[in-house]
Amino acid sequence: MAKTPIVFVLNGAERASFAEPGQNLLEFLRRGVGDLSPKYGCGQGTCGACTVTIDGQTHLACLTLAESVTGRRVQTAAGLATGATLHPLQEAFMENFAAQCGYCTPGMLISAKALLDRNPNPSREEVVEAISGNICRCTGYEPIIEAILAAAKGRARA
Amino acid sequence: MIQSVETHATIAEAQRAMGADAIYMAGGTLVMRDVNAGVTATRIVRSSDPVLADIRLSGDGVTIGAGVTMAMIAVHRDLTFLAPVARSVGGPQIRNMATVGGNLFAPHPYGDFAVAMLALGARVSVAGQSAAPRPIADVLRERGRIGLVASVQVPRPQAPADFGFLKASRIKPKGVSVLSIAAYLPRQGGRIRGARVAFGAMGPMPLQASAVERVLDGQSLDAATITRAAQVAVEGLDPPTDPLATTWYRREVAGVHLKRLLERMARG
Amino acid sequence: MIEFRKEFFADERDDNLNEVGKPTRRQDILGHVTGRSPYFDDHLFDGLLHIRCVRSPHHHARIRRIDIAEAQSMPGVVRVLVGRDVPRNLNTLLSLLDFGIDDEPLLAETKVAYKGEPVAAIIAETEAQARAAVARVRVDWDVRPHVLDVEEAIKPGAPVVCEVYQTNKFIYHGKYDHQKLRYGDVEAAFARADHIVEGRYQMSPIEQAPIETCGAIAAPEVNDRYVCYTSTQALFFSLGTAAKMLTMPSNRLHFIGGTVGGGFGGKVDSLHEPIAILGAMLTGRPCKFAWDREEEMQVGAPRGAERWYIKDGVARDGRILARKFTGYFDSGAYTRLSSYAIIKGVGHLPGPYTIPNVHADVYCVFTNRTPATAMRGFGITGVDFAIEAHMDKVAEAVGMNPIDLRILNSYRDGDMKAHRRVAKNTALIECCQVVADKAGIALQASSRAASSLRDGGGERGRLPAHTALDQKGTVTGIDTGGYARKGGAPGRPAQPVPMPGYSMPAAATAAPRPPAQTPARPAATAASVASSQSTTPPPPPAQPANTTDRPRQGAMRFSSISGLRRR
Amino acid sequence: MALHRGRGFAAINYPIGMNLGGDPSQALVHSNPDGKFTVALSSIDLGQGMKSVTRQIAAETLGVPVADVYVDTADSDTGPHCMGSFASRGTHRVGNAVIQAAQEARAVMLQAAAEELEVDPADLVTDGQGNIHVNGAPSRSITTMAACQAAQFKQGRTVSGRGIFLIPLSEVDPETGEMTPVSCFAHAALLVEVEVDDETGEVAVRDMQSAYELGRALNPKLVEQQLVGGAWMGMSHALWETTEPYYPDRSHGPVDFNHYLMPGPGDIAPHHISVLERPAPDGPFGGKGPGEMCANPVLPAVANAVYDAVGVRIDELPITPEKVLRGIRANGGAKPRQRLARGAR
Repeated sequence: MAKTPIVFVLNGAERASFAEPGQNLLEFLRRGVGDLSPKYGCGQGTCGACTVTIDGQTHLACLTLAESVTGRRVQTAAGLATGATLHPLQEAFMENFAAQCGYCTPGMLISAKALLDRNPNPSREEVVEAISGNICRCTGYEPIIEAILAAAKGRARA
Repeated sequence: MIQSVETHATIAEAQRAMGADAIYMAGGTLVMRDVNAGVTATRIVRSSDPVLADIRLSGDGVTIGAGVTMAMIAVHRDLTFLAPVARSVGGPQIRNMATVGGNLFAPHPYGDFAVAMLALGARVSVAGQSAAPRPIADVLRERGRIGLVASVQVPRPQAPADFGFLKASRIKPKGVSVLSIAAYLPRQGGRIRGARVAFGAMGPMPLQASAVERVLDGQSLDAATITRAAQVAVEGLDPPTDPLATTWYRREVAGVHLKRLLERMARG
Repeated sequence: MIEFRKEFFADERDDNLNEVGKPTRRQDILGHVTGRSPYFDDHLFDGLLHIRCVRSPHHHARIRRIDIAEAQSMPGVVRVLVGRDVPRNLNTLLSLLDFGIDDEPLLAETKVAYKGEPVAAIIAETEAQARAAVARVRVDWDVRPHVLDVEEAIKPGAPVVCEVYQTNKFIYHGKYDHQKLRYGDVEAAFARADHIVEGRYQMSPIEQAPIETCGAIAAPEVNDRYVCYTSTQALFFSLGTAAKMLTMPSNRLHFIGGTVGGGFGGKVDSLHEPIAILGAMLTGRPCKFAWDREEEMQVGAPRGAERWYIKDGVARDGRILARKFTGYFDSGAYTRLSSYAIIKGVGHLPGPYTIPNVHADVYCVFTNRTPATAMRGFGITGVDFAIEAHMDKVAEAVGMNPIDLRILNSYRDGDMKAHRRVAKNTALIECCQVVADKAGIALQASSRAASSLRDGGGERGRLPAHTALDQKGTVTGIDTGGYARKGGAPGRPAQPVPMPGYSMPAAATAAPRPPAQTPARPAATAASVASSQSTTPPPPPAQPANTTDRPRQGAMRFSSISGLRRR
Repeated sequence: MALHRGRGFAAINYPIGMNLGGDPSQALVHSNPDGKFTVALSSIDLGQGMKSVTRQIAAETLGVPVADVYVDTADSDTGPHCMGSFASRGTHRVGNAVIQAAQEARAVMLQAAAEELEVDPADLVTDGQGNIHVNGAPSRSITTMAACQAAQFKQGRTVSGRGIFLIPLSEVDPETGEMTPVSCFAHAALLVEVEVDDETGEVAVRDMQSAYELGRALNPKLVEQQLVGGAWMGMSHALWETTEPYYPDRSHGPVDFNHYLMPGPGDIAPHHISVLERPAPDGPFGGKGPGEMCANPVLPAVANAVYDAVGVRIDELPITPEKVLRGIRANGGAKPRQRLARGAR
């Protein structure tokens, strides 16, 4: 079984590694590239813990063939902060106690960022829709919704 | 276990590369799940054919490439009648991945977009075949052996109110279908001419509700007609029991949801 | 949408504290929002091997033969584990606390008792290769009749689910096939009640559904030890279980966990750690064993379904005079923790109410389904559903507002509870009053005036003059450990040591830890094989599966022998 | 079609911890030379906030700012034994063990300070800001850093402490069930408002009003996290969740989150929470532990609310649309009860 070389951009930096035939992007990012921020929750596309963006659009890494990111830009939660400066969503999640076990948090943040990038001032309903592909078992969603709305408001002021 | 992944420049080449040991992957939402579970073929065949991502308007119809995603449809300004259908599929991530072509092959209880295609009387072009596009009902019936879908040709309703879609699910806003219903009710002089109504999750594949269509045809969409349509809603349907609902429940509420959809369409 | 009603119980609190009571940010939150919190699977190893289990497709079957030859020759397969590879392939979780009989193999050898029970484990270079090899293990099954309903399972002639418990019921105190609660005389009270209200309540099996599935990675460490990264909810429980099943001194195991992607009770069963470590021992390489989502949902132990029957005798004015429970806890194929959940549940009856006559018979029943285990509210959630749905019916029967009914019957400081301890620090009435007020519900004057601090004790604080006892469900010849010591404690069990609010807990005198026993496989499995062949006639009341003088097993045990410190 | 509103009520208490094998947990606390502390545990943070709440407890007991303390969990080489994170035992058992360990470390720190200040350690207090001073004489002070430095570089003392919490072993009487099941109880009452569709049997939760008594709220935001998330799980159990939809039949068991149903962010309802704090005599700073019990009242309250709305008793969970619809059919239509309407008696 020949491995496939893959060159792509991860969180702004060019990366290269090899994928097994049929390997999904989640396993490739975690074990091949060493970005552990996307999480395995189901491997079925039903939980959203592995959410990343590819060229700005949210995808489920577990349902994405690793080699399909060749030449494309992938963003994960590990790349949200700029140096030591956290993204406003990260600040808002901390401030609003929007995580308990933290396992869904990286995927949730990516879904939220994709929303705010295209809609800086979303309604509550739009936030609900944007995170509807991400399951959280701990929080009951309310603090997460509040955090995303708070991040949007903070950004609107800035 | 997957041994190789092949990417072909055209959909016709991909079609030729298929075989018993191969699975075609479009958006990946169905196939990658099987790959992850280790229950699939040994070769993945893909195509980078740009035509697959085309949306082409032609007169009163539109040709949608099989690789067009739900997200592309949801935001397309000429496909607003399909936007609610596309938005009902999966969550945002799935909609960025799931394709029109793939949806035709989605097993129960998935395939809500195919329900809409069936109600609209879409026709399907199969890769590598020069023959005329085939009626979607045939394609759905034979979907295990139809070959690769290249595109779907969909009539566009003359009036937005002529087409309606409803999905009943247990989870909001993202849940899979207890059932879904699409209705295409072109009206001339207030009368329905050529009604097409289809149900999803009410059988092994999206099914046309012929009895409902017969009740609606030639009638105006008034309360009495809607009541009669609801009464025959389950005729010809074969709903399964699954973790979401039983056969009994699906049969009980099919008419209720049909009535609600038709009432909404009657209100315009 | 949260308010802190500091005016309640203000005189019992000193709110002048520096750090406690402050909304301090979580210590772990930065790791969570940056995706850097290290869960068990966030540790990378070169040459990591992957483990997948071969599982039973049947609810109940004998294993005639397991053929691993073809699987062993598949690409990437490094090793195939079967039951005989496990040094001590029989365990019950609470044996670490000297409670219960070892009843469950890590990998089944002679029979399976639920669909999904593992019989072999493939260790391969990649997960995909492990999955492919799983399909090539051939098992020759002798499918047996199965039973899935708790009340069917305890009928004479039902298929024997778990060989250790021949009547499909856990044995309590080496004496009864259920846990009893007897307080006063319910039958006498029913006779003088104005209303009898009866109900049947059924919980469903529920998945804990942490977003991180259960798993562990083990690797050889320097100094001839093994490191194990794990998602366990109970580090030393898992370490102790692994040490026992692998007959390994506990200090050769180095467990690391503590950052877990949700648990809710689903990560205490310690199934992954022993297999992952065994894999590392036998291959000399790092091994990962984790469930996929399908396994987590259908093979991972759920919250057990409970069935409760409640019968209340109620006076015209709404006072509940007597409450009788019959409970069936669906333990699935093995004990895991259900035996203890029942003890906890029985101590909780009859709910937060002062009822002068209470009776309960609660059965831990074995059925051919996935073993049950802990989940948020373990032992309590199910019976609380039953009690509170039942209270609504009682309210209707006597024509009372449901909140007034609760307050009328609520326990108060000083009241005697059915488990024969005095209630203190109660606050149910105040909770009811606050909710009624917020919801705009007008309570009776007596309910508005009621207080947890007043009108308890006195007559309500006395034990019943007479308690009706019985010997129903007597079993002989079984020893199920400390909690199940035959005869139990005759008199008054230990009273808790009172502890002041912030003072140091009373210094605990550490009981000497008993030396580790040399593991020896109990005769239970072999002996029981023959006896379970027949599905009829009904087995007599539990024949001895283990003798009472069998030494307690375990490489490491947490508990001093129960009763050492008994007063 | 009609939508029927109904209200249901439930009240519960909840036992904290378990009564098996003494239910012990241990903690170790030690200071760096500069007075910054580490608490070593083998307890698990599942998201409930174990690291955070024990950090606050340790800081309070030591008398230092919370920033001066970090908690390390779950390395069996460094963290002493703990039974684990279950049975609502974490805050109570581990919290008490941390208090004991921190008190021992604090005593050494104060001894060291006393030697430097040449006073009796019994006369010293901490200000929680990093200073130790003579009670009533704030000017006679030393920083916690200086005290710890002196202890470790000058006096030869280890600023450290060991803690364990163990309850007395309790037998259970086989004849009567007499036992000491737990050390304290939390309490809750909850009223839920639902809307029931009498044509489809669908139930939507519209509002929750609750009161939770959970001893001292050691961190109000962590308490809020548990109560909001726990009530969500309670409504999920009531209306959605099951691994065996047709129990005791095992067929049609869900294997993914599309079929294992849990309410989505569009299903949640406003939840108005009131927290009451009656400190537990044996709890750490009076804390009990809200983690498990918060879900419990929701299940029966929802069942009772469905009855209130349409007159159908569902005694088998989960309360699916099918069960409700069958009940409505059996009754010949919805039979609203409205026993808990505003102002009702």
